Parts: sequence; C-alpha cells; structure tokens
Amino acid sequence: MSGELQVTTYREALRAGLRDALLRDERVFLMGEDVGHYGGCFAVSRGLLAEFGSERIRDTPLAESGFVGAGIGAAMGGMRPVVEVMTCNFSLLALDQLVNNAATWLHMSGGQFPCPLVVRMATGGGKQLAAQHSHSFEGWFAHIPGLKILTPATLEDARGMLWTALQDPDPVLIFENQTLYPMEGSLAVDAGAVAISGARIHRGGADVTLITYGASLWKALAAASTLAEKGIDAEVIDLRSLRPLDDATILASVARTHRAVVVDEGWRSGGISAEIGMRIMESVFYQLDAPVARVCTAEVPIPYPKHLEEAALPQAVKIVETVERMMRHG
Amino acid sequence: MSGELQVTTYREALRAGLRDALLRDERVFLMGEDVGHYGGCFAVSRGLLAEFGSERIRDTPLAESGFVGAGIGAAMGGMRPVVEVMTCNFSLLALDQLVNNAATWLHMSGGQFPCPLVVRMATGGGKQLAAQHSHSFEGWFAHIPGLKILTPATLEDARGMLWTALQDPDPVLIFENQTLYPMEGSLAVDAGAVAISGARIHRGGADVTLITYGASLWKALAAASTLAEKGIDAEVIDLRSLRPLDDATILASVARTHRAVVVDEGWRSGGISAEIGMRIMESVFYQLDAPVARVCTAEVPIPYPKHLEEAALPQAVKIVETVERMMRHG
Amino acid sequence: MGTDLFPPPLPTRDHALVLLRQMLLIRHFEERCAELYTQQKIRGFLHLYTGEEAVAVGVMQALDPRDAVVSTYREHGHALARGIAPGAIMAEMFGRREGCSGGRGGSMHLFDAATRFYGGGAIVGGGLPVAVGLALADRMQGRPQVSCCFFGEGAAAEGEFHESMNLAQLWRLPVLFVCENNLYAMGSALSITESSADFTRKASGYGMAAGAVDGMDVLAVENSARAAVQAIRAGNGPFLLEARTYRFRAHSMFDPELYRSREEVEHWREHGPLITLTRRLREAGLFAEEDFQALTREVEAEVEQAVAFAEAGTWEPVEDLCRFVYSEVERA
Amino acid sequence: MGTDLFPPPLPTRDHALVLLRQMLLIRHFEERCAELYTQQKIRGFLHLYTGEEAVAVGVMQALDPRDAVVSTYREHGHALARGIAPGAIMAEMFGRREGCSGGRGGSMHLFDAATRFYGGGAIVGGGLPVAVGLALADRMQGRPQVSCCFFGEGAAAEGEFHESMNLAQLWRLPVLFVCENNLYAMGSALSITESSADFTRKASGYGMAAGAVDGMDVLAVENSARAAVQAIRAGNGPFLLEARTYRFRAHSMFDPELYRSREEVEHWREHGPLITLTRRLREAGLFAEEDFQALTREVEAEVEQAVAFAEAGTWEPVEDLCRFVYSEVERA
Ligand SMILES: Cc1ncc(C[n+]2csc(CCOP(=O)(O)OP(=O)(O)O)c2C)c(N)n1
Ligand SMILES: Cc1ncc(C[n+]2csc(CCOP(=O)(O)OP(=O)(O)O)c2C)c(N)n1
Ligand SMILES: [Mg+2]
Ligand SMILES: [Mg+2]
Repeated sequence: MSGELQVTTYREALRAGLRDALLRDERVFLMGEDVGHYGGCFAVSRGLLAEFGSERIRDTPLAESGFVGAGIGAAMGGMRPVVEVMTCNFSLLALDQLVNNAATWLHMSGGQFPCPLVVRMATGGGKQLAAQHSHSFEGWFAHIPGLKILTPATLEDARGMLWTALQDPDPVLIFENQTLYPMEGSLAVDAGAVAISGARIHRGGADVTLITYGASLWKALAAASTLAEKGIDAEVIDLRSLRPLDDATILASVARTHRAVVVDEGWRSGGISAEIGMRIMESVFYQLDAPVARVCTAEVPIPYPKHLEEAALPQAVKIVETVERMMRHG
Repeated sequence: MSGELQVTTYREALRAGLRDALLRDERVFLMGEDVGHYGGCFAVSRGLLAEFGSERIRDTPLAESGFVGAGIGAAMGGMRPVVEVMTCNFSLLALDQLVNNAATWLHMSGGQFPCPLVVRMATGGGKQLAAQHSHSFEGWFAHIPGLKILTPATLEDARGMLWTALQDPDPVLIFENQTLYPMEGSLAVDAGAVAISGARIHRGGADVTLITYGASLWKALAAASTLAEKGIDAEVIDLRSLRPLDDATILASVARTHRAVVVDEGWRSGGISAEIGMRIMESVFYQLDAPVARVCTAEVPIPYPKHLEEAALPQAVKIVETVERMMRHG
Repeated sequence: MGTDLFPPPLPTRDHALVLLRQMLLIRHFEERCAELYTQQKIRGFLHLYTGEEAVAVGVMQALDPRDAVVSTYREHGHALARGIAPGAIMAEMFGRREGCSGGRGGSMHLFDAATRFYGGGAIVGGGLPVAVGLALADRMQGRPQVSCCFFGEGAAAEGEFHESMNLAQLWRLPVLFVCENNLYAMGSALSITESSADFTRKASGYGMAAGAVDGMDVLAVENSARAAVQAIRAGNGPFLLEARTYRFRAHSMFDPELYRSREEVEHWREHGPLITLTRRLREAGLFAEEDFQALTREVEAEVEQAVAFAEAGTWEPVEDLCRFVYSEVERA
Repeated sequence: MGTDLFPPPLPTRDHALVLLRQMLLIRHFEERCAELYTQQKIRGFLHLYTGEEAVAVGVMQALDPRDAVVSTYREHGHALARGIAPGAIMAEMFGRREGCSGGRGGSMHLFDAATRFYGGGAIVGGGLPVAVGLALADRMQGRPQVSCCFFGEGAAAEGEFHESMNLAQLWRLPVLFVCENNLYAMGSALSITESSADFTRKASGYGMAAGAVDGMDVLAVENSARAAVQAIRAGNGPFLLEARTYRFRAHSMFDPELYRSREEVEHWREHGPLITLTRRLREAGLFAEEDFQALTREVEAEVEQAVAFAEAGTWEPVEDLCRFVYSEVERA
C-alpha cells in the first residue's frame, strides 16, 4: 500500500468495492430493487448503471424470493452475483431461498453444488423508519449453518469485504448498518480486499472487553473513551463476522480482562449476544470475574418517535452504565 | 376432573383439542394445506372436515404467505383462526407475515389491532426427512417480540394448549414435534385447557437441572433415569413456552442444583439454549458450580441417513455424557 | 369497464364539491407535510400521494363506514379520504401520543380502528393477504362488508399479490383490489417490474373480474369503484381495479428522481386530478373560481389546525417503551 | 400448441423403443422402491412418479446434455430419464455414500453435477427461481443452454411461481417451465388450489408463450417439448408447458388416499403412458408383445443391479457429520 489517504464515506467505499469487483471479474453482477435507474435505495450503486450497463447492474421487480432465488441459480451456474436486498426487513420474504436453498444445497447434494452467492442488505435502526424498516437480523441469520455473515463497521471493511466474499465458494450475507452510509473518514487510496476470517481489536484494554460489530462499534468506542476518563480501561473488539465467530480472539481477550460486555443491535432474547456470552461461559468460565453482560435492543418493534427509538437501541451511555455496574460488583 | 383416564396418542389429543375449540367457539376455524380432504399431513385433523364442513376446516392452496396473512386478517377481523403450516420448514415462506405483520401490527397501531392468531406447525427431525423437512425453528422464532411460542411435549399439553392459546389476544405459535404424533399414553377423559404461562418440573432432582422442551423432554427424562442409576440426581424442566420463558422456575431450580444443561433440537449457535444459558449466568452466576452446558443439534442441515441424523440430533446418551463430564469437573 | 369507456355521469354540485374538497385537503395536507419534513418535524420516510388524490377519494366514496381498508406506506390520502381526523394523522407524523397510532407508527403506519383502517403497511405487498383475511372474517360472520386493499403496480410483482388474488377468487371473497398504477415503483418503471402491463389479463389468469380506470378522473374512479363494490356486495367475488395515475413528487424525500424527465412529470401535472375535475365542472357550469378559492381557504385552515393539534401533542413517556408488544388485557 | 391439436408424428421403431424402455425403467424402478420402502431399506418420504413417466421421458428428449434441469421431491423419473445411473439413485435412497448425493439427500434430494441435475428440492415452488437464475447464468455467459424446471400444478399457487414467471419473461430467459398437472397436490384437487385451472391464460398474464399437452402421451410430450425448446433456444424467451397427467399411486407412502375414488384412478390407469404408447405402436405395426417382454426383462435386470449396487454401498463415517456445510476448498 502506498499509504496515501483520501477522505471518503462508507457509502463510497462500498461503491468502490462494487466497481472494483465489476471491473476485475466479468462474472460479477449486481442485482436488486432499484440498484440501477434509481441509483440504489441508499445511493450506494449510483453511477454504476451508466458505467456497466443494465445486464450487470440489473434492476429487479419487487420479488425478493424470486430474485434472491435467481441469484442462487446464477451463482450455481457460474456467475458471481451480488444480490442487494434493500433492507434486511424485506429479506424475510426471501428467507426460504436463503435458508432452504442457499444454505442447504451444497449439503443436500453431497458437496456437488456450491453456491458462491453474495447478498448485501441494509440493517439497523436509528433513522426513525419505524417497525418494518429498522430490524437488525444479522445475529438471527447467524444461526443458520451454511451461511456466512459479515458486518462491515469501518471504511476498510466496507471497501474490502465484498471482494473477499466473492472469492468464497459459499453464500455470504453482508449487513450494512443504515446509519453508517454517510460516515466519513480517510481510507488508503489503494485500499482493497480484506480478510474476513478474524475479529479485530480496535482498542486494547485491560479491565473489560466490549464485544460488538457494525454501527455499535462506534458506540462501544465512545463508551470506552468515557470509561477511560473514569479510569476503566476497556478493550473493544469488532467481530466483523458473526458466522463464523472468531472465538480465539474473543476468548483470549476475556481471559485477559476477566470481564465482558456484548453489545448488539438485535433484540436481546435469543440474539447473537447470548451466543457470545454462552461461548465465553463455556470456555473461560473460571477466568470470569463477573457474569458476561449484554447491551441489546429492547424487545419491542422499533417505535417511530426519536426519543423512543433511542431508548430502544443500545447507546454508549448504556454501555458505560453496564460496565460501571459490572466493575462495582465483579 | 373425574380422574378417569383413557389411552390416547399425542395426535389424538391434538385432534380432541381442535374439536373442542371448534365446538365451543364458532369463531374458531382451521385452515391450512391438506387439513381437510387429506385429513392433515400428519393425520391430526382427520375426520374434522366431515364433522365441521369445508368453511371451518378449510383446505388452502400452497401459498404459505397468503394463507398465513389471511389468518392474520381473519384474526383481526374477529375470527379465531387456527392456521396449520404443515411443517416449520415451510413457515419460512410466511415469515414476513409472521414477523412484519402478526408480531408487529399491535405495536405499529399503538395497541389498536391485536391479532389473536394461532399457528400450528410440525417441527423437528428424527424421521429421515432430510435437510428441508427436519428443521427445528421454535427457538429461532422465540427471538421475535410480539410472538408467543409454545412447545407441547405431553399429552396434556397437546390436548390443552390450543384452547388457552386461542384465548390469548396475541399471536401464538405452537410447535408440535413430528416424532411425538404417535406417542401413546393415558390422559384424563375430561382433560381440557392448560395454563401456558409456566414451565413444569417433570422430575425433581438435586444435582443438576436439565432444561428442555418438546420431544427432547423424553430424551432428558431417559437421561435422568440413566443418571439416577449412576447416582446423579437430575431435575428435569419442561419449558413448555419458549417465549416468554419462565425465568423464575429455571433460575430457582439452578440456584438449588448449581448446575444446568440445556437441551434443544435447534442448531447450537444462536439457539434458545444460548439464551437460557445466558439468563442463568446473568442471574445466578455466583451459585453455579460449573458453566452451563448445552446439548443441541450439530450445525449441519439434517442429513438423510439414519446414523448421521441420529448423530446430528441431541440424544439421551449425549445428555448423560455431558452431565457426567460436568459433575467430574464442576 | 375500461378506461373512459363509459364517461361517468356528472355529479350534483354538492357531491362534486365534496370530492374536490377531499382532494384539496389531501393536496394541501401533504404539501404542508413536505415543509414540515424539511423542518424536521416529520422524520423517517415520507411518501407523498400528490397527483394520485382522485384514486383514494373516488374509491372511498364507494365504501361503507364498516368496510375495511388496507393500505400502504403511501397512505395519507387514503387515511384522509377515509375520514380519519387530519389532526390525528399529523400528530402521528410528529410521533405524538395523540396520533392515530399513538405516535408509534409515523407516516408509514397510520391506523384507525374506528374507521377500520388497517394501516399503513411498509412491506410492499404485505397487506394483500391481510385484506383477504379481513374479507374472510366478514363473510364468515355474515357481515355484508367489503375489504378494500390499495397497492402499487410495483407490488403486483410480489408473490403475495399472486397468492392473494388466487385465494380471494378461489373463495369468492368480498375484496376490492385497487392497484394504483403510477407507472413507477421507486425508480423502476413499469417495464422494469412487469413482463406484461395488462392487469386485466393478469386478473383473468385467476378468473377474476377486473377493469382499468383513469385514475386522474375522480368521477370515473368513483363510478368504477361503485360498480365494482356493488358487484362484490352482490356476491360476485373479488374485483381488481387498476387506477392509472401518476405521482407528481419524488418517491420519498430522499429520491433525486434520476429515472424520469421533468417533461414527463409536467405532462402528467397538466392532467392532474384537481385540474381534471375542475375543468369538467366548469364546463358543466357547476363550479366557479370562487368555489375553488373558498375550498382552498377551508382546507388550509383545516391543515393548520391539524398542525397546531400535532404541535400541541405530547410525547409518550420513555418508561412505556415496551408497551404494545403484547396486549394489555392481563394488566386489567 | 394445444392438447392433441397436432397429433405427433410416429417415431421410428428405434426411437419408440428408447422411449418405452425409459418409461418402463422408471415404472419398475419405482415399484421396486415401494417394496424396498416396506422393507425399510428406503426411509423418510418417498413420492412415486408412477403414471407420469411420459412427461419426464418426453421432455428430456428435447434437452441437450448441457442443459440444466431443476426438479422436485417427485423426481426419480426425471433423474432416470436424465440419465443418472439407476444404481447411484438407488444408493442415494438407501443413504449410501455411493448415492448420487453422497447419501445425504435421500429420495427427495437427488443431485448430479455431471448431467446438470440441480435437485431434487422438497420445498414446493422453491426450484422455480433457481431455474430462472441458472438460465440467467447461461445467457450471461453466452451459452445456448435451456433451463428446464419441473413443478406440480399445486406449486403454481405459490408466490415463487408468479415471481419466477414474471422474471423469466421480463428478462426473456431460456427457461422451459414444465407444469406437471396431475390434478392433485397431496389431497387437494386442482379446484381447491387454483381459482382458474387454465394455465395458458395464466401464462398470458405474463405475456409468456404456453401450451398444454396430453402428459400420458410420450410422443405428444416429446413433440411439444421439442417445439418449445426450439423456440426458447431461438431466443423467443421462456415457455410454460402444462403436461396433463395423473399419479397412479398415493402422494407418498403415508397417504391413505381419502380424497379420490378408486374408479377415478382406474380410469386414468387405462390411459396410462405405457398403454398409450404401446397401443399406438402396435396399431402402426412398429411393435410386438415380445418387444415389451424383452424390454421388461432388461429393465428388471437393470433395477436389480441398481439394488445390488445400493446394497453393496457403504455408510459415511459419523465423524464426517459436519461436512458439506461449507465448501472444502480451504482444506486443500
Ligand atoms: C417487500 C418490500 N420490498 C421493497 C421495499 C422498498 N420499497 C418501498 S416502496 C417501493 C416501491 C413500491 O412501488 P409501488 O408498489 O408501485 O407503489 P408506489 O410507491 O408507486 O405507490 C419499494 C421498492 C419495501 N418497502 N418492501
Ligand atoms: C412450501 C411447501 N409447502 C408444503 C409442502 C408439503 N407438500 C409436499 S408435496 C405437496 C403437494 C404438491 O403438489 P404439486 O405441486 O401438485 O406436486 P405433486 O406432488 O402433485 O407432484 C405438498 C403440499 C412442501 N413440501 N413445501
Ligand atoms: Mg407505483
Ligand atoms: Mg400435483
């Protein structure tokens, strides 16, 4: 890498990743609702139709099951489709295809038919879009064997995860938190593919491990700053991948700090935080100074008004409070 | 209750529950694929068409989203539909309706439109039906606020949960494990509705708590017998409801036994067992003599051959082994 | 019943003014919403109905108060035409407790039990099966009601459209399907979403009666909807009514409208529902410029009252966050 | 292309015997499966194709080896007609490693990469969008292939049917949709699943070419399928072929067949595909009783070989349980 940096946004980094893939591999194409003429619901693919044409930037009808299934077929037929499901809320309409087909075909066929499908979806709340547009399903999808689940939180990952996902022979779902699209920062001019197999320690710390991913990473980092002022040294892990989980990084960290808080935007019960907490208990129980805690979304469909939405979602202050409570009792 | 008993099956108990509801409340009707002329895929509704006619025992086309959505509308319109989704594998086609509508409408409408819908589905593996007919999704559904999730394991519950579910103003999903349909036993002649709010301790014990539901209850009870022979006294809890979970019963038991093993037929990662384990950690961490353990389904779409299917699913021997390992280390 | 095949009869002056007033109310209400959005009083997604008013107003004329209505995220017009108080709608968009959904829903989720207005759903196509079920419930309970379901032409590509059409016709249910064909689904022109744009032929694949109507002509819409509802109530089964219309504004407040030309929009504006109706009335001598101005003043006042009502509304306490997930009967 | 509108030309004797042999093989193979099921050698669900053989055999004649085939849980006939070795299919039903899916799939999930046989899917309607995607991949890669998708008339009520029809026609993709209309979906007669049974009219709602054929007449099926495939390969877009057929046996081994009469089944048996073809050949003097007996002996031997192959197969070690969840490239 040249080391030269440029200011960009998460949205632009995603677009650069898409362009890159479209340029490098002619089997790659983007398909989904309004990816072409509209420019993408969140403007991620704006300009790509003009550059690559309507075969490769393929607007689809509103038919989530149909075009996700078509993506599965296209992947098995030798293409490398990137299917955009506008938001993960709508992916429920395609769940049969994702679970019963994409995640299962390789197995049912005894290994004959891998499905190198990449699905991108927006996820998360925080934009007052109410109960049918604010779900966070990435943790829920992580329950399904046969799928891989990525959650880019940084510009690097927004830029680089797509290409790596496209090299994967198996279906990969990429969840882009809606609130991150306008996030600005600097990124190497020659940034490219990134490994997708490991979690990343964003901030080292000795007293407690904050484990999170996606947009919550930034809340956890904010919480860590606040905690630092209070003399509590928090380590912050960005999981990056929810399936598989990078157990090694998680467990090594907790074994060192002896305390863990998991933060995720899914509803609390049965969310990915429970799985992470459980794995920690199973593996480093005797190193724990306190029970693992979690900061998740309240168990309510996301309400429209700002004050209620904010109260429903994880926030830095709640993370701080949770850690402080833990330090007092642990 | 008169105390008089009769020998019956789980299937017949379900049918008796359905008949009872159809007789008692004319707003109740049963709708689903092949519930009528075919007699129900698992013969649960056999004979009901002749007795109640085709308006109330309503065969539907293959259109899971359509007829589940129609059930939601009918429920909001004053009826008390019992919608049968043949197996929970196919419920993925109706997931948008269940999550985005049934579970959400009450909230979005600020409490104006409750949805007293009951959905019955078969669940589980063990019949060599392979990867698209053997899923266990009850634990996964339990993640969704707005839904209630019931898992009748006994004849009493097969007989009695339906009526109680129908009295509930909110959507209730009932998961019937496929392997239980032919289960025989005796049931009070005048058995009727049962409460659905609490877990049930099936077997008291002092050394370890086995927490489970559905068909796994019987495996856990078998394991408890084996353990008893080995001098280990296991308590066995049948959760009965996965949402809400009866925390009080679970936590009180574990606080007494200091050890817990959760057994469920869902895939391990992100399953309901993780949630239960996490709640135990959060509440009775300092009473635990060992980390909570879980016996779940291997993370693989269920394979067809008997030996592999058996290896994939939780079994009594695995429960026994897990408990023994725990007792040695704990 | 084809487009303009039977030019609708002229209405009485009184009725004409009712229709006009409703359309004007929707128009002004929504133009105000757009302003309030830029002022951040209204947040989230805001989908305006501007240009399509004749459809909601015309169809609602054909419905009884006890009929059910199922709508979409572009439902302000439906809600207003159905008779939900403008103040309650505006308060909902403000997220206030006094809103028609208690503030929980916002613009995309207007609900009202009193008028059997079942939302306000933001999953495209998701309301169709629900409307079928509402009709089933009415039929099973012996009520002569019709369920009216609005959806866009884009929604017709969803599987739920297909499943619902089949179910409704198979069971001969009293459903009026109103396809608001405004030629675009977000930025996707009809030619991108439908292999064939002939909705009557689609309906015939289910054996369902259907017709298309000029959705810019409120009299034509009313006429068609009345005929359709009459047939449905007579027990002839469901009906698919395609209303050919156009949205004058962007899909939502985020839409840069890259996919269509200003000329196209201008062309349609010239055939807008307000122009169409007032022209016809003027030609028939039923209407003068003063009427228009008087009505405009009325609805503007009504909209300002609605805004004031919303402004005066209260916030739900944060402690109530987890209400309405389950019913509260057990509390009692 | 309507039912029997154009009586198909007589085949050569050689070709006729190929067709007959394939149908006989399917018939005997499956009758043997039924026995093996009662002996518990085959487990799970077993859906027999008996009575419908002409459809698979006729359609496959029209396909090239590089064309893709997507099928259902009632796919033994498709798999055999496609040319997958009977031994590999039988071993699959036994759950043996030597099965065409390595034993993981069983009866409902036969797969074969060599013949581009993409299952064997047990979610009704779930294969339709996949076939659309396979066709898209072929088209985008400049291959002249057709994707052939089999499904039952019951599947046509699923939303995925609708979405797939629309996508295929919208994008003019080379898909041959073969609807095997055997009048029942499990125990639900067509009149319970479809508000209108006219599949040609359904297709026209998408602007798609379509035709119905007597699915009991292998020559007619072959003829129609060849015409359809030719049109598809010529770039005319997809085609919906409805094959009118009947299953002689129960839906699966669990089905008590409460929903239809013995007489109805008997009636159809008299018009079965084997009877239909042999009658025509006999009338044309192309065929004698000895041919039938010779072919029967041949296929019986082939079936016994398949059973022996399956019996001799091995069990996958339990340690391999979690294979095939993800690809194993990284192991290498
Ligand atoms: C299932 C689903 N897919 C996608 C979306 C995103 N979306 C919202 S509105 C819309 C366009 C709908 O078009 P149409 O049905 O024609 O209605 P219109 O907006 O034109 O009134 C889309 C794609 C959604 N809300 N739900
Ligand atoms: C989505 C889904 N719903 C229900 C079922 C259960 N089921 C299996 S086969 C079948 C009938 C299908 O009928 P049809 O499509 O006509 O095919 P046929 O069995 O007649 O060949 C049903 C309902 C299923 N496998 N998948
Ligand atoms: Mg539209
Ligand atoms: Mg059939």
